[in-house]
Amino acid sequence: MADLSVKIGDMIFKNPIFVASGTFGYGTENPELVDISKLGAIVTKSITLNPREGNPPPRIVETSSGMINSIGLANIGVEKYISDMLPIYEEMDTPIIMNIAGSSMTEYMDVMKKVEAVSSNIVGYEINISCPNVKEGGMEFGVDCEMTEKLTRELRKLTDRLLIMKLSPNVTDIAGIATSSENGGADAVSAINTVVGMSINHTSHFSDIHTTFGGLSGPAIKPVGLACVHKVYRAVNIPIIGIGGIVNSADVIEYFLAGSCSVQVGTANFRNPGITEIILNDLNNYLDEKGIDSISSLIGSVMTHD
Amino acid sequence: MADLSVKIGDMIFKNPIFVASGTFGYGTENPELVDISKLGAIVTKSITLNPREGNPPPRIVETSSGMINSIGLANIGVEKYISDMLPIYEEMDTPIIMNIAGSSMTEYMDVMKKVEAVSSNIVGYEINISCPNVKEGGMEFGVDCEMTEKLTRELRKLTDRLLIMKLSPNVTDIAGIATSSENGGADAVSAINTVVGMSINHTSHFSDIHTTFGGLSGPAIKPVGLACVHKVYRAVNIPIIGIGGIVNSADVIEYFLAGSCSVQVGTANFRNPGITEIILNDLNNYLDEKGIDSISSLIGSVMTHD
Amino acid sequence: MYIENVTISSNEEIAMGIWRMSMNAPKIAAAYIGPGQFINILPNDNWEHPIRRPMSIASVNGNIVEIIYKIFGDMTHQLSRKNSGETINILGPLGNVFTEWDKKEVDPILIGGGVGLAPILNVYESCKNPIMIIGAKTAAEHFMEHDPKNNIYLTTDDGSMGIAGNALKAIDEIDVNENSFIFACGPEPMLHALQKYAIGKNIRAQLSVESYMGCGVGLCQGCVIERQNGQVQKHSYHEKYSLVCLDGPVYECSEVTFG
Amino acid sequence: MYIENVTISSNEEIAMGIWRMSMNAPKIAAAYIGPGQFINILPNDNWEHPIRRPMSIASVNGNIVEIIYKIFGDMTHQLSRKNSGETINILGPLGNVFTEWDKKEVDPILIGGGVGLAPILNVYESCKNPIMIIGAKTAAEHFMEHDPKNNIYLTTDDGSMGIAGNALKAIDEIDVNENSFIFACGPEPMLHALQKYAIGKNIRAQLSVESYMGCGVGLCQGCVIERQNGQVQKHSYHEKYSLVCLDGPVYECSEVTFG
Ligand SMILES: Cc1cc2nc3c(=O)[nH]c(=O)nc-3n(C[C@H](O)[C@H](O)[C@H](O)COP(=O)(O)OP(=O)(O)OC[C@H]3O[C@@H](n4cnc5c(N)ncnc54)[C@H](O)[C@@H]3O)c2cc1C
Ligand SMILES: Cc1cc2nc3c(=O)[nH]c(=O)nc-3n(C[C@H](O)[C@H](O)[C@H](O)COP(=O)(O)OP(=O)(O)OC[C@H]3O[C@@H](n4cnc5c(N)ncnc54)[C@H](O)[C@@H]3O)c2cc1C
Ligand SMILES: Cc1cc2nc3c(=O)[nH]c(=O)nc-3n(C[C@H](O)[C@H](O)[C@H](O)COP(=O)(O)O)c2cc1C
Ligand SMILES: Cc1cc2nc3c(=O)[nH]c(=O)nc-3n(C[C@H](O)[C@H](O)[C@H](O)COP(=O)(O)O)c2cc1C
Ligand code: FES
Ligand code: FES
Repeated sequence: MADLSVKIGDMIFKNPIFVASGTFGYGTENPELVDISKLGAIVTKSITLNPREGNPPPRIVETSSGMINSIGLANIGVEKYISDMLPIYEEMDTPIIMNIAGSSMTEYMDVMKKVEAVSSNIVGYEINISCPNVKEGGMEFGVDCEMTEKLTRELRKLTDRLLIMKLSPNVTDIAGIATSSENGGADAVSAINTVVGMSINHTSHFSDIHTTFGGLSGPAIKPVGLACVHKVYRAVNIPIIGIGGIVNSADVIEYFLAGSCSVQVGTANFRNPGITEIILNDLNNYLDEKGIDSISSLIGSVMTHD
Repeated sequence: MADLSVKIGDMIFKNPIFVASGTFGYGTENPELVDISKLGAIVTKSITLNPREGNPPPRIVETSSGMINSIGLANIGVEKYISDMLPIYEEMDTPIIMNIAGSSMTEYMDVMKKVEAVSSNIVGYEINISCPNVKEGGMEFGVDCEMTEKLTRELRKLTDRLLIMKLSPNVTDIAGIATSSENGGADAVSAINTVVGMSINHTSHFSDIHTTFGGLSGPAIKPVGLACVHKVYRAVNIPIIGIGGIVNSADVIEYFLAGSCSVQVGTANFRNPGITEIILNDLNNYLDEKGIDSISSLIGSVMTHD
Repeated sequence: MYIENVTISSNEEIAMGIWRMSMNAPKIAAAYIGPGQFINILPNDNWEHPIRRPMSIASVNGNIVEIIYKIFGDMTHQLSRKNSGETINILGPLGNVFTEWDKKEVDPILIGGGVGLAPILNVYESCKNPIMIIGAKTAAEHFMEHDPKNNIYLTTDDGSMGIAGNALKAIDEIDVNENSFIFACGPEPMLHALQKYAIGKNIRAQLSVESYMGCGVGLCQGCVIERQNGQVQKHSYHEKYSLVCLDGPVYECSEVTFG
Repeated sequence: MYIENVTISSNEEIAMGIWRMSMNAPKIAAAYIGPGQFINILPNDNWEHPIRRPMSIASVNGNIVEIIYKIFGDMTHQLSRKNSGETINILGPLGNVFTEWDKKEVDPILIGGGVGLAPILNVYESCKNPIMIIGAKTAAEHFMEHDPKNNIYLTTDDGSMGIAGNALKAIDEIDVNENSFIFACGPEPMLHALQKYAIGKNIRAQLSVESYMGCGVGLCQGCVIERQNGQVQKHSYHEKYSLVCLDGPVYECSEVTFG
């Protein structure tokens, strides 16, 4: 059996199949359909300083090979995350990466400080600077190189755990933002968050999403995710966690070839909460059939024609 | 029967169904499968100052509900366009909009000057500042407000025909670029060009596209196109031509509701070169059933929840 | 909760545009706890439609799970083209159930509007002496008989069968007492009207609501409905909104807010 | 050129993973001009796969158009699940044809590799005294008999049937003279080898090439192949590249560049 382990910063994950923030709750739901101990890691739903009720419905709608969501960072807030979730994580042997969102530098820092102040086994932070659905989604950071670098630098000072900046595809130059993250001291970047999208009901003439604009995810955006990862791969030396439209093992291979060192599965969990286990099995078979010893050997090895 | 005519600048088009640049050649191909006299307009393939052979194959690949292309602006060059195409257009009663691409301000201007110097019945220009596939594709204009405004202003001086700037979705702020186009004197903007994408063959490990990155089009990007159109609609007062993933009459309605005053059909022509005629018929039926007198009454009338 | 590839045992049009499908789903049938629950269906394995479609369970008999569905868009159309013997993938059982309809002191009034009839028929099957009202647009969409003597009232919007008008019209023809308890499923305007009616008459009601579901299992947070007075449910991340797929689809009348 | 919704008259597996489908396509059959032409197929009307799939015409008899296809990915898989009586949408006939194979002074050597056999069988049917070589990976992929006496040579990569090796191996067993004229269709490496062979032996050859097609009708400019010496064809926008869908798929041996 091929070696599926991957390294990010100083952490070694047993396999590269993570579940994406906002698509697997706090990792405490739905244990019946998926053996979460098999996951490489769980990235938990974005946590903000205060609890958030989220956006009014309708919050989601299907599109061609994709879906739009505008959940609006509904979450329990950091206090409750600390009191209710961290103890559960102590009992789990699946690595937890905590995703943080904020509307100001201080908010991100305050959340992280609170978590750093208590003892827990979470392995790192993914910083959401790319949520397109709320004013407080950090997009003002995610589109600006200077602010990204500054935020990364400040957060770097607060933790020795993994620091991963989650990038938005809704920018002119994602490689620039990635470079700023690297310069600020991030251990890794993850790409991509959702693509800004809109959907309208042609019969009722209503927007299908309460907030009018939402985030597009699913197979439709896989080409966008791959392009972003490969652009970032050409620009930085830190590991990249590939996200966007991954539904099977072939998609995982493609993300590795483009430059990812691990991946996150998002929308596909909604169709089948156990899909990551299927992907993992198929990935093992693929590597064995091809005689590939270690999945890490694939990172960035796409063969280009030029 | 509902009134399908739409107005852009001083021009009235008999209907809002145009074919998109690069997806219908020079409007002189394939007359067997489509009655081009029924089209609202034909936007011809991007023309550059010199002929271009285009990119090496592979140039296209299918993705989930979409496709990536990197044709590389293969075209006959403006001289041949003037000598071979313009005379044919004189015989056609379908309005022709000439799409121009360039790598410098002078190149755009030189192409337009040459066409303006001869007599022809083309009704306007669509300026491609958004081709992601070649260095010379004008993307440096399409991502920069100042350069967009300057280019628009210079081209405005050269022609009284319709001047339409074609916008890229691959920017942080498409509304800003649209505003610059308006300020520069454009009669309209069209949105969107393709979304940067990548595809990899997981078996061969080769990039599916010779130039590694290409442009994603088709139903997958419809939510992106709608979002861009609606953002632009909120920012400018000039008409917007909606493009991206349109395959049926419902899509046309959605683009109108989002703020378009006409649309272009691209990728769908490849599946069925006669698809625009089907769309047009269905559109007529839709409007009649709904008792809508004029399609223009729908422009921008999406009902939002906020 | 299980994901099963199930074999279709029958699939037939029972009224205009309304279909009934039976599938052999032993695990889901065994885990099923009562009327109100639903399954989440994937008619095929292509990804043009990434999201499953929720359908109420209309009955469970042995291993056989039955749904009643209306052809609405692409996925329900695809469902209707499936033949018996073919397989589809379903996830379930999901959601909570109608309660108290089997209590002695309850006089149940079952009300189903449109395809909301599926869970209502499910209650009806096990219910003693219920009154049932089924609403549709027109006669062709009904597959039962208007039979007031046996307490089955059908309504049609166009008056082509049974009582002309909606379910509210029918309820006026019924004796309502303090033991009356409405169990309803149907379009939002109907539920909204019934909510007002029940509160006005001071009788109890349980309403099964619909919402756009991304997963059906509590992962996406897409399916929310606004609560009326901020009750906290154990599965919710928040107080203002409830997750229809976990906390619902059945709510006590005054628990939720419409429109 | 027509778009037709055609009824499938038969669809069967004729060798391992190789299928033959016949459809009733009167307009396309009437417009068909000869072997080498292809149709562009849409097995269903969902948009997960926006692009049609090109398939060579294997024969035309009356209104019946036949293709031979190999299950490769999703669309060919879907094609194989179609039953006779069902309809699919096709566009055609497209492309140019093999020429001169019917000339008296020509001794045709027909070579088909893999699914490239479809247009080759098409030529074979109308051809007088041809030599035919059909290559496959293994015996199970063949549906004909290795019959050198009747000038039918089958090859298999694994040696499980006929001549062990590829089509080039078989050609060595054949007498080639100055009238020999190769007509070939198959994978690029085979065509590339045949190109070198024909140039080396100074005999003529026509090669039917494949390329990824976005439209099949000259609109997308996706299907290009590099020319060998910049011949200009009337349908091309440019001199360096030729459009396989319009200028091809059949090219004179030295017209195009491989790899
Ligand atoms: C708990 C619950 C139980 C239901 N039970 C039944 C039933 O017993 N019989 C029945 O006919 N219908 C039922 N529905 C509605 C059914 O899910 C939709 O009719 C179906 O999804 C339509 O799919 P489509 O592809 O045919 O239509 P589409 O064209 O995709 O959608 C048309 C409309 O269907 C609804 N819809 C689409 N996708 C979803 C989704 N993922 N979740 C919720 N709604 C969606 C939306 O209102 C949408 O505007 C139920 C819905 C819910 C939430
Ligand atoms: C002129 C021509 C004639 C052909 N004739 C035959 C034939 O007679 N029998 C036969 O079995 N096959 C034929 N092919 C190949 C056939 O088109 C592909 O096998 C088919 O498209 C695969 O589709 P899929 O969805 O099953 O596979 P996918 O998984 O979509 O694709 C697998 C591979 O098929 C090829 N392919 C996919 N889409 C296209 C496309 N739009 N255009 C060209 N190639 C594509 C690519 O190489 C791709 O990597 C022909 C191709 C061309 C260009
Ligand atoms: C319903 C939903 C909720 C999401 N919530 C979050 C979130 O809270 N924080 C975050 O960083 N990303 C969030 N995302 C983005 C995903 O983590 C992921 O980046 C994106 O969906 C692309 O991956 P996919 O195509 O596999 O879904 C959410 C996505 C969806 C679909
Ligand atoms: C094969 C192909 C070639 C294209 N060539 C051009 C071009 O030359 N100039 C241009 O402005 N846009 C070009 N486009 C972009 C289209 O005009 C259109 O903006 C885009 O495809 C989105 O629309 P669609 O989803 O309907 O295809 C091309 C698109 C495709 C698919
Ligand atoms: S449907 Fe996803 S949480 Fe309810
Ligand atoms: S396939 Fe589109 S031009 Fe040839």
